[in-house]
Amino acid sequence: MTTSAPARWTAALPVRLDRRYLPVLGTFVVLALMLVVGGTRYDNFLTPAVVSNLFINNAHLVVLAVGMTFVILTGGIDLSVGAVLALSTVVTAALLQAGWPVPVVLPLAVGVGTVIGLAHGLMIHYFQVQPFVATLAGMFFARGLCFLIAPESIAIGDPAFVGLASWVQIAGQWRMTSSVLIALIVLGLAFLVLHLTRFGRTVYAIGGGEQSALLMGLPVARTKVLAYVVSGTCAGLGGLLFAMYSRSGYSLTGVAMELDAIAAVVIGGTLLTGGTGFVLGSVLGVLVLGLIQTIITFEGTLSSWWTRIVIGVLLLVFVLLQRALSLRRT
Amino acid sequence: MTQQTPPPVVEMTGVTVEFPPVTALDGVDLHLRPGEIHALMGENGAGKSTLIKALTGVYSPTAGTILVDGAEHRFSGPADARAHGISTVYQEVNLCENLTVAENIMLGAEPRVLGGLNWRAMRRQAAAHLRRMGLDIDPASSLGSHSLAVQQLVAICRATVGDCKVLILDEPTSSLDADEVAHLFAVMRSLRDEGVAILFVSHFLDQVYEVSDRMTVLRNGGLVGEFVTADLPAAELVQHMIGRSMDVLEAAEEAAERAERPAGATPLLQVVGLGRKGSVQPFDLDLYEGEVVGLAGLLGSGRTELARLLTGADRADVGQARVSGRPTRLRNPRVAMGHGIAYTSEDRKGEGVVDGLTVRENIVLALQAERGWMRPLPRRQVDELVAGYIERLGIRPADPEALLRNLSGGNQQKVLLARWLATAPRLLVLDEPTRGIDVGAKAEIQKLVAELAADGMSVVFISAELEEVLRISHRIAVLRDRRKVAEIDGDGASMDRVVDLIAGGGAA
Amino acid sequence: ASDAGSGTGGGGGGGADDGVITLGFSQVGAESGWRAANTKSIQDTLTADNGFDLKFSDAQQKQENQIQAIRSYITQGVDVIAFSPVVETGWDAVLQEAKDAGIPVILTDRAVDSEDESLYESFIGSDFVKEGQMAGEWVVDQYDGEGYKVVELQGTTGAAPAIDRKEGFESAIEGSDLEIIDSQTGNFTRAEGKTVMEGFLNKHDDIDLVYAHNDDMGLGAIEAIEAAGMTPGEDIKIVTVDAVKDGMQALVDGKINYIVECNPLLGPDLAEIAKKVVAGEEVEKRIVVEDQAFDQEAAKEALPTREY
Amino acid sequence: MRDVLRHHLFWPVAALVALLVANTVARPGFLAVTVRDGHLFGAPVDILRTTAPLLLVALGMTLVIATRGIDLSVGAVVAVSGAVALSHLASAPDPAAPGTVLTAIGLALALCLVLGVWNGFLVSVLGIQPIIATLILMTAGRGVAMLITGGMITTVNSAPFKVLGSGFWLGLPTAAVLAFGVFAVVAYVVRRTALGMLLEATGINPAASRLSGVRSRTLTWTVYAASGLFAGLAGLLISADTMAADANNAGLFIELDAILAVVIGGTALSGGKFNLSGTLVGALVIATLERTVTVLGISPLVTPLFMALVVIAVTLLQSPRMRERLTAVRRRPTTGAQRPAARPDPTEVTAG
Ligand SMILES: Nc1ncnc2c1ncn2[C@@H]1O[C@H](COP(=O)(O)OP(=O)(O)OP(=O)(O)O)[C@@H](O)[C@H]1O
Ligand SMILES: Nc1ncnc2c1ncn2[C@@H]1O[C@H](COP(=O)(O)OP(=O)(O)OP(=O)(O)O)[C@@H](O)[C@H]1O
Ligand SMILES: [Mg+2]
Ligand SMILES: [Mg+2]
Repeated sequence: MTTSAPARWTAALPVRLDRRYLPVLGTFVVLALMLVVGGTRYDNFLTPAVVSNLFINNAHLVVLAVGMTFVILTGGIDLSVGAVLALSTVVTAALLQAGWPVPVVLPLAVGVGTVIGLAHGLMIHYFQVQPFVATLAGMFFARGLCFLIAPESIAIGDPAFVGLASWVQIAGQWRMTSSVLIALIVLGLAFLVLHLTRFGRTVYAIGGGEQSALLMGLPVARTKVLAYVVSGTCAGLGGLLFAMYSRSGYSLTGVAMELDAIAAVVIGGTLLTGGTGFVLGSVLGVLVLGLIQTIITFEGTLSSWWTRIVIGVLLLVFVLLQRALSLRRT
Repeated sequence: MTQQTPPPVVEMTGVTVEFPPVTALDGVDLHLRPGEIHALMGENGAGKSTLIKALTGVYSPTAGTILVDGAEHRFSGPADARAHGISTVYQEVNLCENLTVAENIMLGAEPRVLGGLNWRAMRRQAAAHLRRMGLDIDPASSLGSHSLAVQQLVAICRATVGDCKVLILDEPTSSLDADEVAHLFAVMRSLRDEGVAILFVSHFLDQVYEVSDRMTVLRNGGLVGEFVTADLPAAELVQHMIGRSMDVLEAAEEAAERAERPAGATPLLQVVGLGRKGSVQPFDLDLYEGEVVGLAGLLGSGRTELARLLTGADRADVGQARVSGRPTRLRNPRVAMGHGIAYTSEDRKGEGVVDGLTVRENIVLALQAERGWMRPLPRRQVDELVAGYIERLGIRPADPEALLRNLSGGNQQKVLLARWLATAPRLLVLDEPTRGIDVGAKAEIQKLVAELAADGMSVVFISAELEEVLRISHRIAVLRDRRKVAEIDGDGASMDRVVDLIAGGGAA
Repeated sequence: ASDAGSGTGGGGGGGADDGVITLGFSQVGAESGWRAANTKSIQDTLTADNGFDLKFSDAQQKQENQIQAIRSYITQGVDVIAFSPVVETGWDAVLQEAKDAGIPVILTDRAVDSEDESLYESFIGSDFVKEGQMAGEWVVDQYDGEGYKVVELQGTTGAAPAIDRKEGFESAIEGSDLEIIDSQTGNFTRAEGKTVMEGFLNKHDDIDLVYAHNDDMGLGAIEAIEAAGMTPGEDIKIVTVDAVKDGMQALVDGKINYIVECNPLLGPDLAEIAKKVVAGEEVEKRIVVEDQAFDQEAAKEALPTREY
Repeated sequence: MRDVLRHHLFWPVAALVALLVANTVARPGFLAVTVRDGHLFGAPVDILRTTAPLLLVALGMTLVIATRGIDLSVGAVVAVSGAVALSHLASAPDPAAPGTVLTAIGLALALCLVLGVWNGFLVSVLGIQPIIATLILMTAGRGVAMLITGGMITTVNSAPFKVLGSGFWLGLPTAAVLAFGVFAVVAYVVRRTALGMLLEATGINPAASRLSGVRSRTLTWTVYAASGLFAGLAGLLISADTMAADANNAGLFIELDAILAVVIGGTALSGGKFNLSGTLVGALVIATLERTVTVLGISPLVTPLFMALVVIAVTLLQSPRMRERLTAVRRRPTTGAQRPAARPDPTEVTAG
């Protein structure tokens, strides 16, 4: 495709820095730059607390982005993750409120996402509904279920759950919640799955060309469906993490969060056309978005509209820098 | 036959495949025996690829039975077929450019460690497979960084991984040069001797005669018959394939001999020291009106790259170009087109066909792009133009509204040729224009090139088939290791001389 | 960044020594004109002249942004944190952090649903249920006995003001012969208010009264009613909540019949409470802003001095 | 019959008819159109008017999607357009003066065109992925709109401007006349010139198109500019409808509706073949669906669920697999020749 033409030439270049890593590297460099600029501009910016908070505040988004990476790598998209996350928080809160025990509620909440993801996968693969539409319908569906279960926000008071959620480890200034731990585990698992299993490589193959993957005799159907199951499950898990984070379930949570997840994945260097990208890049993308938000808060004088404009501008600067860095070697 | 023939491993009877309203295959039989190389022959669009896809479950036939080892099978797809020991290399390269060479070869039969992929073993095994095919490339490099020919070889490597009892190769040699073909044949023969049944499609008659034991001939979706190769003279085979006598072909081949070169005026395109880092070393080349210049060289010698620089497909870092004596910079294909320079890429699938558009739209695309969107070609003119090329090049089905993706490979190639001819270029750069084209059509195309040159067009002709290049070129530029090493006159060139130059005899 | 080490601990007292109160405010967003007025009131009051150093952040209607902002204020070591919660629930953890860090918290506009009241110092804002009730009571008072058919334009499904205003109104008209024949969300916006009202008018011939959860939807409904060739305020009566300037103008023009106020000007109250809290004085746990209600007469008087 | 069933517009049109039937059952007089003061009134007319802005946005979106792109910023552009126009009117001494109104419209459209050009620049020149390139403006654009209005809802009285939103022209709503007119002109231009084919070629195989001399970059740039312009026009219609510029909510989620309309109309998001008549039907389906929710009295709590079910039903029925089943029933034995699994390419949707 489009990438093949320039790729022809670089293969012969003496410097052997694999082009595929450039976007991720770009993201990383710019992220570091942002930290440095933030650190010199604001007091208390480069503290362990801020960095810890960056992870704590974005654990759920990390999980969403990881799931989204699978789907985008196959060349698809999942618009439902924000709504599924909300559904998962609502299910968690409602069931806990009804007195169900935590060990039952947790798998149920995640399972809700799995089931919706499965439905997406089946619709997309077997009925050839376009991913955008199938998951958009899924988004409405999940949101609708939220309202049916509970339009109002429900607080979670279950001591077991709260205990799980508030587990904070302090090593000096470094703090961590179990959410961050879970998110990192998910990330690690995703990395292993994508790079060390046939399923993972098939995900990439499908993104490189579904027809080709099919003719290569790879299990396209199963893999594609599974990618949506992974994304759905991650959304369910993300909901759980968000419920731990906010200790409540609310049907309007996560509106447009799918955009954050998609943006994170794309900023992390993954191509929306599928087949190229790394899950670690997606996490860097999440951190970039989180950092932009942190900078906005530290700036402290922005009115609502300037907030949006500045977010847009930072995003732009970021994308341009990353683009420049990853184009350097062509 | 006196010898005891083993029972067929694949037996297809009465297989019919329809794409309403087209009947692509109509009651075709195929018997494939272990330990044989079986050629599947037919013109472009005869139904060869469709038969293969019907066998491997890509298409499901509307009628007929498929027996594998005596048991009836309907595969659900290539994966299923492969699981039953049938591996296939389909006509277009169907691999994933974004993955590494090693993955493309090994995925599906990958070595594992602790339940995960064992990358090192995978690379090692892939390298072994590559070596057997005579390829020395880094298995960890990404497939997209290699030329089409290499990709084709990688695809063949993939098919031979694991134990297969049936190997199907749909036009594997169309983009390979003699060396690679020899390697491939060696591999094929050794597999045959191990008892593998090989189904082989090619439009090169000499290759078919060289390697195959038996053949099945198709015409227009129907079965003509099954023959023992040694018993069927080439002339008869061609007659079976095209349904006409060989004479027609010979007449065409006569006509394709290069015409007298007109006396040299100023060159139409003159390049001096044109080059690009990582692509081709700076070279000089003059192209005159009415002249066919052939490019000869081994796989990866840089013919394609040179052509791309001439046509603005890639931008040169150094050097000058003059069109009719006036300096110009061939910045992009559009600029080149403005000077009357046209380029057909060798990568039909990636850079040629716009598969979601119709035959008509594909043919007028370049002409229309040149005119700009605001001046649409009048419908009448388009219809005439398209009908003309369909007729002239024998494009089948002869339906201007057919989606290009539904055409057979050879017919797609003809459409692309028509696209460029329609722009009436002054310089036409043809990169492997006869790739995947049947004997009849190939002769037609060669004839066409000769005629165009006689009418004053300048043509650059690239082909993996050296004879073809020799026959129609007035002049031949020889490339080696991405460097133009010689330029010889077409009249004085003998096959041996060119081969010598290509091989380079050690000294650069 | 040297004193960051003690950031979570003693930041609270430090800043106030110089007489300037550093206040971190996390706003819901800028989703409506009402909110903009609310923001403006806060920004205009908590100025340097008044002894404040305001750190303001807009959460864009996302709870996660708000939690993050509050955490950030804690690490920055502000003197007081104030915020309008996006949602009622889910604040215990972060408020506990603020409490541990010794930073007092003041809530504005919307309350939080927390069992531990010690997590915040005070709540300043309106009572949405009461607003709905006031609207309902007026309607009952005026039209009971005439069998009025009411359609309701709800706010965003699931949002606290929408739920409470609906509940308040319903409880107030209970027992009267008023009947809510249809209720649909207009998402608090004018455009959707208009579209939904058009739908209602397509569907019902006998609508007598529109109850809209905010002025904007009511103003949208006016457009729809006029477009259908009827006179808003007469053929179909309109009751809304908020009392922003455009709404008041419509009320004066007779297109709206009654508006219950929801006062966005919380700045002065917030400033006062913040000063008291920093000075260590006791403050009331719940300060409900007195919301007025306007009929057409009252509106005529109030309109000229209306700030927002 | 078979041909009707196989027609690419069959299912979208069927969905539209089904919705209208449902409405008519719930409300027998639903389809009635009356003439009052020489203007047409009634639910169908309302639907045409509410379709107008969506249709414009979807029109631009279709063109962008044809080139393999997507434009998420249209909602923000809608907001900017309204904000610019109404702020200009509000600051003018006489908002009803024709000159002022024309300047306001001109200013708004010009700015939106610039925004579209900006998107096009990011995508076609800098090569940023469309979704991210337009996400930037999606975020910042609303900020700009709020900056212009100061975060308040700007309202103004200007009869000539209001005509855009709720006026009538030859008995029909001005907004509808405008939108459908623009749509018709663009559709005509695209299909009568070579523009459509060149866009499709660009979307299907950019590399091949470039080598064929197609000005892919310029074309891509142009469609984003057009998308911005059409969104700007939509913004004018929306703000004129209520005579208020609501920077936050004007055009909120309209990008999703537009994309949905495009897809329901049978254009694949993977680019290439596009289908403007389908987009038209798609936009009508969505506008009617919104009206249906009100007319059927569906509770706000289940509205999203209802929408989801309708969308799922339409897309499933429209899916190649389902179509094949349905036509197979009619054609009996000869079918099934082509296993769809062999051609997973979603552009197939338009091929039938
Ligand atoms: N998916 C399809 N839809 C419709 N028609 C098709 C499809 N695939 C193939 N055909 C038609 O079936 C016929 C046989 O095509 P096939 O690809 O088998 O030819 P072939 O013998 O392989 O030719 P070539 O030598 O050019 O590769 C052609 O006329 C082609 O147009
Ligand atoms: N046998 C080979 N071994 C390793 N690399 C190769 C080989 N053949 C080709 N390549 C790679 O393919 C790239 C492109 O070759 P190119 O297509 O320009 O050659 P060509 O002369 O046009 O040959 P052809 O068109 O026959 O493939 C080269 O950069 C080279 O890296
Ligand atoms: Mg073939
Ligand atoms: Mg080549």
